[in-house]
Amino acid sequence: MDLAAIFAVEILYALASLVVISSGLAVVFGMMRVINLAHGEFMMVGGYATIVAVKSGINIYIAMLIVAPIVVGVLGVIVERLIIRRLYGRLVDTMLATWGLSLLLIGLASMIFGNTTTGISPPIPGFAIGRYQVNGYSFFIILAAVAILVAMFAVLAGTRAGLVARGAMQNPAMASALGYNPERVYMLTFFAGSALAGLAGGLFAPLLGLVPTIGSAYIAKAFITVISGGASVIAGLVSSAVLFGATSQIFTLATTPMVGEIALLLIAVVLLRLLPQGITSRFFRGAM
Amino acid sequence: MSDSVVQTRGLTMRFGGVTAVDNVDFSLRRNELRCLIGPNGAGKSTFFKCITGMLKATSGEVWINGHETTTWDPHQVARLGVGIKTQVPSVLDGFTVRENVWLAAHRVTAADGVASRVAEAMERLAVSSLANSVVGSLSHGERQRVELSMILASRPWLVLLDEPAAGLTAAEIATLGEIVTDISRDAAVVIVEHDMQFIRSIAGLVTVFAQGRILMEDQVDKVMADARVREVYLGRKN
Amino acid sequence: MRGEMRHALLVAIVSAIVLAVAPALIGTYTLTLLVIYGILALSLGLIWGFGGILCFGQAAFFGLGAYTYAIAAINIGESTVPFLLGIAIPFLFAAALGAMMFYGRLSDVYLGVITLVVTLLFFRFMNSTAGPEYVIGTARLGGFNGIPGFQTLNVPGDPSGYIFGDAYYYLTAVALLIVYLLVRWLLASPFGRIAMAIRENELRVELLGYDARARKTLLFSIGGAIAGLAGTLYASWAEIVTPGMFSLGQSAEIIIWCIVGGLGTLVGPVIGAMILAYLKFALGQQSVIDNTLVLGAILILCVLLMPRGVVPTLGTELRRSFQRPQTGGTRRRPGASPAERAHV
Amino acid sequence: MINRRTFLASSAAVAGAGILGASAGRSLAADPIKLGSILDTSGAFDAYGKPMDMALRLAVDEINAAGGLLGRQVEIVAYDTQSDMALYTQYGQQLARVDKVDVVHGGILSASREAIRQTLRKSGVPYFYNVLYEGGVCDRNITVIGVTPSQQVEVLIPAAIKKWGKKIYVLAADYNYGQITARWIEKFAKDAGGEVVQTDFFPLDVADFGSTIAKIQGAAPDIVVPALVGGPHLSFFRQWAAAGMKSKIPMASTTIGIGNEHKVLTAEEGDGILVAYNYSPEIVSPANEAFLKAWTAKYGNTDQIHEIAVSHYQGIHVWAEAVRKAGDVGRDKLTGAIESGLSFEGPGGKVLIDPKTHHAVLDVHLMEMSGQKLKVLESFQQRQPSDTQGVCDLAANPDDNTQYEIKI
Repeated sequence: MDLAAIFAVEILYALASLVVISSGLAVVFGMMRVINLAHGEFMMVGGYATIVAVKSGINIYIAMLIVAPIVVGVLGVIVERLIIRRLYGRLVDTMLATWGLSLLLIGLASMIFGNTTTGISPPIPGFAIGRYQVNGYSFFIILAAVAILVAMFAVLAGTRAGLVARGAMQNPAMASALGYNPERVYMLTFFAGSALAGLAGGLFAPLLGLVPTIGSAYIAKAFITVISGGASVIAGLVSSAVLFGATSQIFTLATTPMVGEIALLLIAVVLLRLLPQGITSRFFRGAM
Repeated sequence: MSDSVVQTRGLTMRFGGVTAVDNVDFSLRRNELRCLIGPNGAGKSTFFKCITGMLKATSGEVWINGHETTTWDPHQVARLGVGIKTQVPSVLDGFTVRENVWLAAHRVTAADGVASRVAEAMERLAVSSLANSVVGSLSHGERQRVELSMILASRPWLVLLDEPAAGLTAAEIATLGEIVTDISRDAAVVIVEHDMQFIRSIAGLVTVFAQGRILMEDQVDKVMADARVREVYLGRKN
Repeated sequence: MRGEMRHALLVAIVSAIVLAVAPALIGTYTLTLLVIYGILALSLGLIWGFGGILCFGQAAFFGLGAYTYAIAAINIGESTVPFLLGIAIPFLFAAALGAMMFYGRLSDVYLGVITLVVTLLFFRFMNSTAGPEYVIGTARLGGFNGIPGFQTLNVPGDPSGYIFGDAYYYLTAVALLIVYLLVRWLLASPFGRIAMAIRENELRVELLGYDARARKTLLFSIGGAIAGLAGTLYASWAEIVTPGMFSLGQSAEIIIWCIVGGLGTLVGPVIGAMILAYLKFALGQQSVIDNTLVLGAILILCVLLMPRGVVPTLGTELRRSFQRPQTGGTRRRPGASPAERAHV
Repeated sequence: MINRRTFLASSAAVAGAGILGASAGRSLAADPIKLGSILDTSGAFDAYGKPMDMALRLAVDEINAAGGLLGRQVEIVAYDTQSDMALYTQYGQQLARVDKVDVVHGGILSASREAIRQTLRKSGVPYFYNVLYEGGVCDRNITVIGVTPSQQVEVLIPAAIKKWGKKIYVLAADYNYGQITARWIEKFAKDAGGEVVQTDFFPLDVADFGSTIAKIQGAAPDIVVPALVGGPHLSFFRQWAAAGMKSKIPMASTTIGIGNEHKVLTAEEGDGILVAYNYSPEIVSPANEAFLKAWTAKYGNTDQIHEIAVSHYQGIHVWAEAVRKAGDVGRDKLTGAIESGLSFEGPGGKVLIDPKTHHAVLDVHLMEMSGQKLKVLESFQQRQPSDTQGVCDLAANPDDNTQYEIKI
């Protein structure tokens, strides 16, 4: 029974971590039709920002939740101004440019940090459920995932900025006719997406052995989750995170991590074959 | 019944909660020229797409020349000898006019006859002088003619045209009328159209769509005079 | 059409001369790899540049060709059958995958994701085959470490007549030229015309009665076979095949070669592949600056400054500088029609 | 082409290289001896490769400062394989055919070794592979300086069982090294009266071990033995500590620390993990003191030193010993010297080459991670590479050229 509880926590944690990893990519893809292949490296930068901040005496929560998103958000704005802005509407070119960016960031990080950076430990101790220990920090990740989804929903549905953002994405001409500058909207959206990537990096920093190449462990998963979700940012993210997270984790628990990964990939193939525009093209249509 | 080349039985197309085409029975005789009219959203374009295979009907049947084509794809429908023109000119912008027409002629002609077929089709639509121009650089009217020329080159016995007059000048519409009359000499033609002037100029039988159903079917003058048609169609169109 | 083939022959002859002279500058061993990568780039250049199919998983066919060759060579010994299998299996696999995707009407980015995921599947699977239970015939799959020690390419019928060194270089160079001419011929044929037409406007081509799905599947399979050939040649060159051939990085590199070289041309991707692969090789001989960083910067700059790629950009520049004003007026847009594309 | 032949200030004139092997010995005494190096100093595996490159340059400096070998300076021809297996094949050929080096040191992962081993064998260039690996390579052209499973696991597992109990849960990287090491763990556990209750294999890019930690608790072992490799796998140790498992189930690892992982983990996360290697900077011996001093003088601090950097350093000195003893750099005489009971006193203790397997007999130290350091608990002198010895006898079969998968 206790073991079942532990397994349930792990499955929930798997869903939550997919949401955390993919949210930044989902915002940028859903709103701007831009696929940021440097997303994993943005997370990596967020991780290093957190570690450096903690090492210099900043409280770990401030480092994870504020410093990392801001650092990566600013990085995102710079990238948007210098690169992405020139490539709007050219999906493939943006993918290639951001892939180049990911290599560049890996190179920079290895030159700056080298390969041995002492990480930080999670600020929440593990605790026991019956006879079993569980990672207290898992609950923090689950909470963070819920908070991210709620915040995304609140911003998109409840604020003027969110409304303008959605409007500008669907019809840039109309947004500018209403007096909003679509360029600024894109820039802010990319900032938000990057900040979410930074937040994800910060949140996972205490769980990882951080090395400059860590981003590649995440990008494929995030990419598949977002694309399979389809056009609706939040509904797509949640539905595919639930599907993939639960599948891969159940297979991992029942067999091995390799089978879990292969199950995830196979499901993605079948899913995209059946729903070629992603989950939200068939279900939850019109949702956000 | 037996001389119908296009027939639908109870054809219905729903998108989510909206029924765009509602239980339509339609029939077209060999070598007939028929216009489909109706206000925006009447379902005539959806109906057109169901016949051409671009959409698969929710229920009902489509028969073309004795084949049930309800679930067929556009290329299978085309292979029956059906020439199809879409609403927006669907041409190959990066190719020259000759290459466009060649593509149409190639499928239905033996290799040695292709060149003369291409030349003939371009001649009939008066695009021969543009043969080596890239289609993307042509005017809207010229592109419409290129598309019609492609349809002719594939030598169809049934031609389906979706709003061929859209965006054309008055002079171009007059020419188009002549072209359609010319085509209808050896093929059945179905035209979805808004432009009443144009429909008058080619005359023939008219089917009026409203709210996904066939409102009436008659000669063009009778349709024009009908009060119900005026209400649903002309009334809204001023 | 005849003019295009004449042009293609001219390109082939010039390339043949360049390939024959190249060993004076670069070791044939490295050159062989550059040529193999050229063939690989050509395979994606064909299906992407001319068929409009963005495949994120061209590495899957490359790796599959190499693994097929290695496994068959261990089991059979003599290399002729393995060599043919190394082309046939990727062809069949691409046909199955292509049919699944195109008959499902998958488009653009979703197609990219499926091919990517399939490649990842191969990568994951091959990486996890280190255990002794993963055996095909007498060949252990070997997991991450791959399969070493198989029979390399030999003169057909003579298992001890290994083709290696300079001879192997000339063999691959000839293979590249043959593939180039065959692809050129294919593109000039009605099949090629229609394939390009599908890329331009799939609906129109369907409305003319052509089955776009079947044709795309066939084109995709041909691309798979060419990538498989590249993999087969690679296996014989490296004398080891590893799951790294299926990696995301390998797939991305092929795409980059095409972009840097120039999409919509055949020579472009080949040249892109050769330049970048040589650059990577050259960068490994210095340690002043991190190599990953340099490659990343090059990629970004290429996308921003030369979005059409090196070869078309150079082509346009050259044409502009040689073109006299009076001949310029009536010509059609450069690089626009298939006839025009055939010039590069 | 950028070339790095001129790394040593002393190598003034680079003459057009002599022909391979023996004939090189006949060329002018002023000609430098060429040492080819092939390592991943960028990309995913550079945590291993960069310190190895530093160790190589230190060792060659020392050799040259002592007057070189046979009156000739040693010159490094180095290539960065960027963690790309295709580049190993390419540079391997480059070293053998174009640069015509006298010896090659390098290769990190087993796949990279296999990518160049045959090329070097065919071209007659002696090859030194100086990395801890799964064992079993049997080839007279190669000399292996790294620790093999029998040397390491035979020390580690019985000690862990004695200390903590009989039930073992193994987590291994899913490739040859992990697969083979897992089998050795099983064998030595059985020999020591223990039992492996479960073995899980992990693809190299798995970074999330939450489910594994839950499963381990379900199995309730006495000891967890991670044989995990690379950056992503390092996350296991962090997540293990985060779940509060460190105080519940102790760990003994065959891999952690090789790439300085104990410095990436915090002291709280790492403390108490049992390992067994040939080297720790904490070893007290004149050779190690001298080594640490030289390293500090060249690089400022000793932070980068790790197990396989020292292996690499020892490998280069063993080769230098062999050249001195043979009086020649050519393969035939060199191999003779290698098979003559050659030894070198290195920072990790005495390195003696076993003539039958070309593997090293080494000291192995049982260590415990403590405060981001490797604290030596017990030293085991001169452990034989008995795994490879069981399958390989180059004296009897000099033409052998296989990597044996050792039946256990």
